[in-house]
Amino acid sequence: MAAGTTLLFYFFAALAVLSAIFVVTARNAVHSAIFLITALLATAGIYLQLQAEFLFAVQIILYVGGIMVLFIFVIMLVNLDVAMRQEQFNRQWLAASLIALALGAQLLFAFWLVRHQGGVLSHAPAAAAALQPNTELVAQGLFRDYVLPFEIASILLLVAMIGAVVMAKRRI
Amino acid sequence: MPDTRTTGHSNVTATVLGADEIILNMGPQHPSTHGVLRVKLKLDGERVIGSECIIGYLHRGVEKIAEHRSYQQFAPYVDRMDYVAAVSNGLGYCEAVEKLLGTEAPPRARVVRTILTELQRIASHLLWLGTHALDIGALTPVFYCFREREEILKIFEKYCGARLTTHAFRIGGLQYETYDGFEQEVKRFCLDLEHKIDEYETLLTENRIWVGRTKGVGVLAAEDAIALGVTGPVLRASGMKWDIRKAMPYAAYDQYEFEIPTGKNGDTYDRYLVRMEEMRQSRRICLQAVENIPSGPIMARIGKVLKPPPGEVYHAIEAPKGELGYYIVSDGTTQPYRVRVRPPSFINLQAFDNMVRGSLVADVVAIIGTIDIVLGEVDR
Amino acid sequence: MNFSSDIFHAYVFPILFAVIIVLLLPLLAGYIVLLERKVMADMQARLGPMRVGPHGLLQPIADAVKLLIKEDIIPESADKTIFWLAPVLSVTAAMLAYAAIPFGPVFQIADLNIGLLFILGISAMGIYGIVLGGWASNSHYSLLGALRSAAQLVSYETAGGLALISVLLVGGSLSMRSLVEAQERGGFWFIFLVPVGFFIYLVASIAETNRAPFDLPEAESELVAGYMTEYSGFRWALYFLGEYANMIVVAAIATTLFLGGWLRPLASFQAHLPGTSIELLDLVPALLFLGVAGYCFSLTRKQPVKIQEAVMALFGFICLALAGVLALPLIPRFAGLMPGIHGAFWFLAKVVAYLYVFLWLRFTFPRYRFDQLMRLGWHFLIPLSLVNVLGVGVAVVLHQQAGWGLGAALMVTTVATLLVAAWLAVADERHATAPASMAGGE
Amino acid sequence: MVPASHYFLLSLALFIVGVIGVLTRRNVIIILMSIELILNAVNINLMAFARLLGSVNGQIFAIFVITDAAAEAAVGLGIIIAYFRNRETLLADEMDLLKW
Repeated sequence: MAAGTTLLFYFFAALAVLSAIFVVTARNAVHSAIFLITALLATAGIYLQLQAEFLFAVQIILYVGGIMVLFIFVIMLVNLDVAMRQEQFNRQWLAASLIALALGAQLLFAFWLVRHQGGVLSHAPAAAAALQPNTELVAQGLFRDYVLPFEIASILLLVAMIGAVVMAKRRI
Repeated sequence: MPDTRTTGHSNVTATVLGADEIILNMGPQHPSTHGVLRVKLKLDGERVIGSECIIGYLHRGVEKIAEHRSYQQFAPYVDRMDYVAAVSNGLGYCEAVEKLLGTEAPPRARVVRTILTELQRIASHLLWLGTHALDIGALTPVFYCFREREEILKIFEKYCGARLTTHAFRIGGLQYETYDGFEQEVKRFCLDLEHKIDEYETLLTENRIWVGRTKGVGVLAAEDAIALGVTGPVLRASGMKWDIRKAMPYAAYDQYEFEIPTGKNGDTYDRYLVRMEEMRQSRRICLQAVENIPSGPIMARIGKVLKPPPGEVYHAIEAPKGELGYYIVSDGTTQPYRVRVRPPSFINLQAFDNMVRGSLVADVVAIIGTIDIVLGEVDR
Repeated sequence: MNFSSDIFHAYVFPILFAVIIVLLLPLLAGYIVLLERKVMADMQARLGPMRVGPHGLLQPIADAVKLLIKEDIIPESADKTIFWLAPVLSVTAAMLAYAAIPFGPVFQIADLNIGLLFILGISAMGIYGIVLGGWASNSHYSLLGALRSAAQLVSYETAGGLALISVLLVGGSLSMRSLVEAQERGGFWFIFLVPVGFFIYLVASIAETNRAPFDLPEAESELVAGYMTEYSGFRWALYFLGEYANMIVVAAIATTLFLGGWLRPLASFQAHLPGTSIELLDLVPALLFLGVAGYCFSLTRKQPVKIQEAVMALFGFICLALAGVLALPLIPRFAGLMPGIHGAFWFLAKVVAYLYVFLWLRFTFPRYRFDQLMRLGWHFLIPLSLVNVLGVGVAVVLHQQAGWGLGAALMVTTVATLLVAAWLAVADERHATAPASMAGGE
Repeated sequence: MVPASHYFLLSLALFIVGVIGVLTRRNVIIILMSIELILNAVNINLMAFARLLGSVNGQIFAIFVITDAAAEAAVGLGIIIAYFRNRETLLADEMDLLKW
């Protein structure tokens, strides 16, 4: 069983990275969105493998079923045919790769530091049961320990909702 | 940015004018334009800001054909105009020619004509109701309506052998005597119809969705209706009490009691109610008429070759869709010099733009349905 | 995940069951279409399909064969990959949802502890099949249909989801199985405890599956066939299959959450057949199929052609066999099979009853207009479902903290919710009669 | 068992791909999607640490990240629609009205 889930991780990881690369390289925005959906689904699979069932459901319902639908909607609303004929990439690829490399190196360095100094990364993983029952634990954390951030997040969403309506409305 | 996008469809093309305004083409091959009507809609988002009806796809030159046929020979042609109300077309034409000849059909013929024409009105309204409801998404009424319409068509078939383009009447009267049991069949049908109409009304009249889809949709004010020459149920739904059967009685209508239903708001819902009530009134006329069909000849003595004196005549009847008029000019020969038809659908269709402005795209279908057009009649 | 160590239970049985579902679903969908056509015909005073097989019983197979051998048309300017992908997505999303549906205490592929969320998430993905299909066809009818459909799905999923939350509050679990077990323990199906939630879900589920009176995306008289306009043959059949599979999914959710899942109706009615330990109501399934079999045999003689007679008799024998299977657990020796077989029967019976309501509404009502549909969703159903969740929450608190009976507390809050519903309806009516303003955005 | 560092590397890879997407694409919608990728990479990390430490806090934080992503997508796409309606372009480097 353990071997199975490990294999699944590498499968999902490869899928996620590959689709991520296609998101960035696809010419057509709709294709990009589809690859992003695949990447998000693969990530959801990894959540499942990490004992985060609730987050798996949230990822699929919110990200795949909500946010990405919004993206596709907008792509279809704006006129694609014109956009398709234009050059899709700017000429910053050199700068971009340098910045990406720098950021990557920085993160790798941080990673190496943590590892070297015997931080969390060298810990043995906690028992699988520690995150079960997942939904209840998340709910307790969310509504007991993190009530204030939760409320702030709701206000953020409210603000975003009003903002989006104001932005998209033709005549207010 | 006038970017024109067209699809592979022959029946829909849209031109993107700006971010908001598009021109949408409906038809001529569209399931709910009732034939080959083509409508160009100018849309602002989902709202219609202008429209143009493009007609003529079914033009057969009926009026021109008339100039090369004798009076009797032309009679079957008129059936092909409003092909769902062929009997009414025939009545109008025969009476117009009779007027030109200065004769009249005998009383028996006139009563039988009245019965058949009223049955035809019911059949036409049933067809309208079924297709209109189908356009708005109610799948079932159309089958109920066709069930009753079938009974009427059976009566027609028994009477003259044809169901749709009947050529039931002749100039001067009738060719056929009524068949045995005609009265009973009409009577039985009419008695049945009462609760059949109630059945349709149960499905639709108070249905929230139906009311929501029809109330306030395609409003036509009475003065606009008059200005546009609209007649028939569409005019009456706007509140005008105008019905040629009462105003200038023809056939045997002056002998019977019936009401002229009118609406108040001139919207699609009122037109629906008016037509439903008209079916009831037609049924009432039929019941009164079959009770007392006078005996006597069915054909006036007009001779075999018709040579009306030179002159002109206009005769109008109240067809199911409105005022159906025939303007016939005779030069004294066996063939009419000119026949001009005033088809109700054609004139009523003029009100389309007035009704459709400001409504939503989905309402266009309801509005086309509510005018009750038959393209055979619009294009002739 | 509750992985049992027993390899048979963990792998073989679920996979077997999944295969059965994938194989049977197209057939089932086909027969639901036949049922729909027959019910429609009955309501419209006509006969419906009568030619292929006796009383049209083989019609679904004929239809399937016809669709399979039709020419496969891909429009010239379509995005070929996505055009191909979209119907597959549609069916996949619909079929994946079956993984968590308990067709009985035994027949369930996986009892996920987030079962309901899983089903909701997977069904939410079905929207891509529609939107991408509409977009890839590169046709205005398709695109408009797809956008309408997406807007509709998103709006009504919110209301439907909130209606389900009210059940979760009462049931206290996300696992489909424990929700049914909660209803068994409580002695009441949740439809009696949260009726408002059930009706919200009923409306929302019709809208989510694009059925009349909310079938705008495929309003034939306006948009031809919506997002499916450019599809034909097998691809179209896939969409069709996805749609019907989705209908079964929403019916299954409603059955599980509101109608007691696999539980027998009138569980407290336990009168026995005299002299035996067989409960009278357990005879119903077997007798029902026995009756149907008898009806089939009585019709056999009336068939005009020999082959029709044979097919009719075959269907009679199938029903007879099913009656036998359903009667098997009544024999004391095989009583262990009872929960599995009868559970599945009652579950499917409830699903069919729920679907019948769908059909009934379809043939009775005209179609909503898009803005009316959006107004119904946003101005009525969503506020009402929020109030409903609030009411149920209050009732649960009253039950747990103040010691009220759950039923009594829920009755009070249901009445309150209904009052709010009436107020909402009146307010909506007033809004509707006010000068028309577009609701629902684009 | 998958070593924790592999989650980290996966997250790193997604992050870098996302950064490159943001920096090289011209289409604003795709830039937004790349940002979603970056947020997703962060979430994988949070989730992996939640598993590693046996604490649900990482998952809760991920929920906030998703909330943020939803808000960002809504407002961002709203801006894109408004902008497209006025200027009819989706290209980031043509949105230079403030560049004087």
